[in-house]
Amino acid sequence: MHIDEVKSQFPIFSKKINGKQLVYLDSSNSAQKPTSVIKSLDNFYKNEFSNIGRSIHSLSVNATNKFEETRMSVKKFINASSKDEIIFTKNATEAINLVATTFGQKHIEKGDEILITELEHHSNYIPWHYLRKNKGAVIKFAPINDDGDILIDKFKELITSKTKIIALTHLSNVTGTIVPIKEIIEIAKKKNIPVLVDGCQSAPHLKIDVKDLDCDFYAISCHKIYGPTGVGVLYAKKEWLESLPPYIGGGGMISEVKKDKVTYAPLPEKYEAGTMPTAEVVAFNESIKFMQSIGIENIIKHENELTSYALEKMKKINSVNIVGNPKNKAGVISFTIKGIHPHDISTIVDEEGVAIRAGHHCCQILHERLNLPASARASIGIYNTKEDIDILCKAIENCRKVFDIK
Amino acid sequence: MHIDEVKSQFPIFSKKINGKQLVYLDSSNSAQKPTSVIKSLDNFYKNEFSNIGRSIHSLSVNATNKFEETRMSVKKFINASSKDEIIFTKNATEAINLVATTFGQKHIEKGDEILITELEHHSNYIPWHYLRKNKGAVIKFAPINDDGDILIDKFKELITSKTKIIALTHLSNVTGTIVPIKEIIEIAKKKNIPVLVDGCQSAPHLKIDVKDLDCDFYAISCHKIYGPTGVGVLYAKKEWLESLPPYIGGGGMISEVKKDKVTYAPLPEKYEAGTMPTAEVVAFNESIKFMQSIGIENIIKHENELTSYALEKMKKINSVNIVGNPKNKAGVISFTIKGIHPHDISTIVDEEGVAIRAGHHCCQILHERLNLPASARASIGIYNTKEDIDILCKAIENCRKVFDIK
Amino acid sequence: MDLKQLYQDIILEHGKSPRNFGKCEKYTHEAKGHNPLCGDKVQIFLNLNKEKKVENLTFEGSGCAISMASTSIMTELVKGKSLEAAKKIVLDFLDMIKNTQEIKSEELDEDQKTKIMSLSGVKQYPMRVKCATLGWHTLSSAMLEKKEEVNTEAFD
Amino acid sequence: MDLKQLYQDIILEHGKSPRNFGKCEKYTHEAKGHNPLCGDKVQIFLNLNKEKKVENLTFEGSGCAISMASTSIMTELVKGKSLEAAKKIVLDFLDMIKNTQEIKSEELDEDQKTKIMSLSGVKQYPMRVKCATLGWHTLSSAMLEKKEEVNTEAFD
Ligand SMILES: Cc1ncc(COP(=O)(O)O)c(C=O)c1O
Ligand SMILES: Cc1ncc(COP(=O)(O)O)c(C=O)c1O
Repeated sequence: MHIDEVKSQFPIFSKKINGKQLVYLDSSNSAQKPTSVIKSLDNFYKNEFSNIGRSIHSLSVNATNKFEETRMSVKKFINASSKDEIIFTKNATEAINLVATTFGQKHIEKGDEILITELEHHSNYIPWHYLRKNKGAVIKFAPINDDGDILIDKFKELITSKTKIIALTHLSNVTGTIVPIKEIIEIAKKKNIPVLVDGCQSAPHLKIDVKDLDCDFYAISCHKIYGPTGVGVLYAKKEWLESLPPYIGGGGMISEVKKDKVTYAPLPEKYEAGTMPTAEVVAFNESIKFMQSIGIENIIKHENELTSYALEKMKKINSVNIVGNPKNKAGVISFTIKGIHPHDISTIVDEEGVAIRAGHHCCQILHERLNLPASARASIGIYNTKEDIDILCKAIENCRKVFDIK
Repeated sequence: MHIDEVKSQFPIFSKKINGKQLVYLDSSNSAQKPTSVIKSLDNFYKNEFSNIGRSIHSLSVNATNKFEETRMSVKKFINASSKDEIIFTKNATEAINLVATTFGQKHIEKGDEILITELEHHSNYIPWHYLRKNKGAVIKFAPINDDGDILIDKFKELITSKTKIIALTHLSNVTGTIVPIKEIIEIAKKKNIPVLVDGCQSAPHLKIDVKDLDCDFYAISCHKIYGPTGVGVLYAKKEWLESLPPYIGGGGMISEVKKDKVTYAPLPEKYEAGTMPTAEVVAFNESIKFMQSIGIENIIKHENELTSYALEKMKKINSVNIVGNPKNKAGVISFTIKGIHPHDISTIVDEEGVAIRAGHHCCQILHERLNLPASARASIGIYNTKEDIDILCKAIENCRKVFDIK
Repeated sequence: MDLKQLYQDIILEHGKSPRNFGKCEKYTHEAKGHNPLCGDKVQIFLNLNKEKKVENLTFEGSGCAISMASTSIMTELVKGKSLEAAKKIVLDFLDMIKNTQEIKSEELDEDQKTKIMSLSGVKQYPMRVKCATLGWHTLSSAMLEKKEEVNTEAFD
Repeated sequence: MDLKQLYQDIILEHGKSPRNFGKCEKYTHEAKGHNPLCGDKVQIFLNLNKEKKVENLTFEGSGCAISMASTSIMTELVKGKSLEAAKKIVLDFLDMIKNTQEIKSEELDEDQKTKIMSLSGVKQYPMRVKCATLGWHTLSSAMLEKKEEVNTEAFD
């Protein structure tokens, strides 16, 4: 697929917002869906719907096969060793909670340390906070510099003999920092500390190879990869999934159930309790195929070009300040305008059909670190074009006009 | 809507299974979806998609409003007191786990008793089993008789001063027993014991009024109410949701996040972490509207008629044995055929386009109680007709032919 | 929708130079408010004298033009009023923002009504209503001597 | 698809009257198998003599016609064989069910091959493959002296 044809795959872009063409720059929040994904849902519900696994009639057999095909596609997409390492959750947040809860149950004692960073999304902090609250663990925050880069030396210093797990993002959803995750995992592995990577922002925009990274856990949010809402993925090394206790309990994750004893199903079922988001998982396969049809290299190239173009243009606008200046930056561009609050920016650019996000983007710690009460964020998806950036920049100019800022 | 027009609302019934018209009798597992629900998903993803709550651009405002409209509809559907009592989960299993985990954290100590019944689905047992395993709670099973009815006197006897919570199903997914839940809640209330009702099977088939029932918690599975997969509902009285600790932690459920302290959002957000199944919740509103367009009285009448018809016809077939004979029975008909294993039944009737379920239906305790290794189950939905039952009965006859059973 | 309606000159002006900003020296009541969705924060300082009159009313905080201007205008209108009148003005304002076309308050003169109506543009921007009401809810909380922080997520 | 292919007379007959059913008096190896999806259960009792020959092989359990017949036929074919040969037969059977059209085992004569091929109808019924292989996986587990219960969900 040629990159110019990509936008036409997304039906929403034929829609008008406030009478204007939609310029969607909120993909870090959630991405739009291509026709193939929407069609898959439609087809599944219209022609093939059934619950999976539990029944053995034809509809169920077919649905189960399609569901498992997605698991195989995810396995390949991130280069896992086995389909048993792919657990479907409701979102990335549940995936991280799954790890924090079960790992915490087995391996965290009072005084044990959990190392995270100042870049983390609340979804990669609150689950660990629970272990602090309930088990007396200690959370350490690896510091960043003003550019939004993690200070690797400080990071190393924070690792102690009590560090039980390291959890950090692969790509910041505020500064766009691409974290040198492989380097950090190597440091951790030398000390035998497991690493959870929050891959929410990286999975749609970078090449992911969990075997090469050698991470223990990797959390993914399908709705950010052009997939349906209601699905997330937890990748975890098999030895972890085998040795950790189960998480949500109920139908489908058990083996033998007696009044006094319960045994659990093998992987991956052990971690998939209750009815799964069946149709959504089936449709997510189309998201992966869509990504592959473009090719991750082409995606990266296109998005890098756009990011450079946007940064250059935005920096030229008076009173615009870009949040962070990391060594490696992806298409997540947070910014402020002196004298205009991000909410007001969002409302004003929305009037021009431009969808951006304003607030703390679920990163209060990071905003506090950077002395910002809030920021505006334009985040890039595969469907964005230079024209989109031009419209954004014009809309930003309009903010200055409305607020009469020179 | 006239009941005869209902089937035509479900596109799947124009499909052929093994060359035969589809006779779907697996609705207790998951129900088929009407056109309005499928169209809502399609429209939302094509024209309106955005994440909710977090952004303030037009798409997000619209999506948030639609999402909250569903919450209002659910509130009315079950007659809750406030929209804040409606929490969206990924399925009913998560809803029950949410209660067991948070209630357990705050109120369960070693030796405390949890009272459930022999009818329970694994999803209403394993979450409590965790409290037994991790906190030393005791689980008591209220016994049933051979008909599948709970023995109320024995139930009363099992309540002690240590009973901290009662959890039971409103409608058995094996015997079809309609549990006299109001009577049981009255007993519990006299002793001030909170009650969780597993409403997975009742919500699609009975009139639900949580205020009238005065239950503390009510768990619902949207995909069984002709809604999309990936959504469940927890109803809980506001005082519980306010006083219990949070469950899954992450974006959207917090108020203020500091390095050393976290405060949580008010209801209902406190229990809705991470990106929600946005499109699915929006589409679920159409399921409720669909139910209301027929009217719950008409649904009950139609399904009762069909159940009686089926029971009468099936009982006449030699060697067929109906599982349970409860005082009040809904359209869940489990059965066995002497000399033919339920799996073999399922495979053979599937050849005739008839989709039923075979196995323990996530109720191993109940099957053990009834001395059955497994059973076959035909479960009725609003779209089923007498013709469906006739085809089922013919297919059962065919099982006997294949196995040469007189 | 019309941006000019939302960002009237008086809003921009109050947003830029909020009145009664800062902690006042003496106060009898105080409350904090927070909009977790966007991070807007406000703190209200209220000084009621013995006759239950609002002798002073100031605020601190950070937020968008709408929340800053709305709170600033509020302090101007409420200062000098009796506690009773202040409570009525808050209710009338919230009613105007949510339900009605006009401000019906008997406690305000025509000039003050015009001022308060400059905030009515927010009605066309549902996601911004919470910005406009944050300060008012917080004042209400201060007057009622509530302990909890106001959280806009708790309001419809 | 063809039900007659799946439920051949020999299957129905073995399903109804399984051979070598029940716990044998003496056994050296034992294993349990379980298909949690449907509740099929099987327990294998294997008696290996000093020459590593399968002197006896029996089973207990409950399940569908396919799982009962498959296990019954298995016991007939494996009894009397050397441990080595038994292992090969199991692998050949699993290979036939999953991949190939024929049974290639050198350990079986033509009659035995015909018997084992009566189970090949299951290939058209993917959800039933686990029924057909449960007993075989369990025997394999017994021969390898594995401690864990066989769980069909662990196999593709
Ligand atoms: C009685 C009962 N409880 C709980 C569940 C679990 O519901 P879900 O699969 O939506 O989590 C089901 C359905 O599988 C059920 O029938
Ligand atoms: C970096 C990061 N982590 C975690 C999350 C949470 O993902 P989800 O909303 O799918 O649970 C997000 C997105 O909101 C994110 O950007």
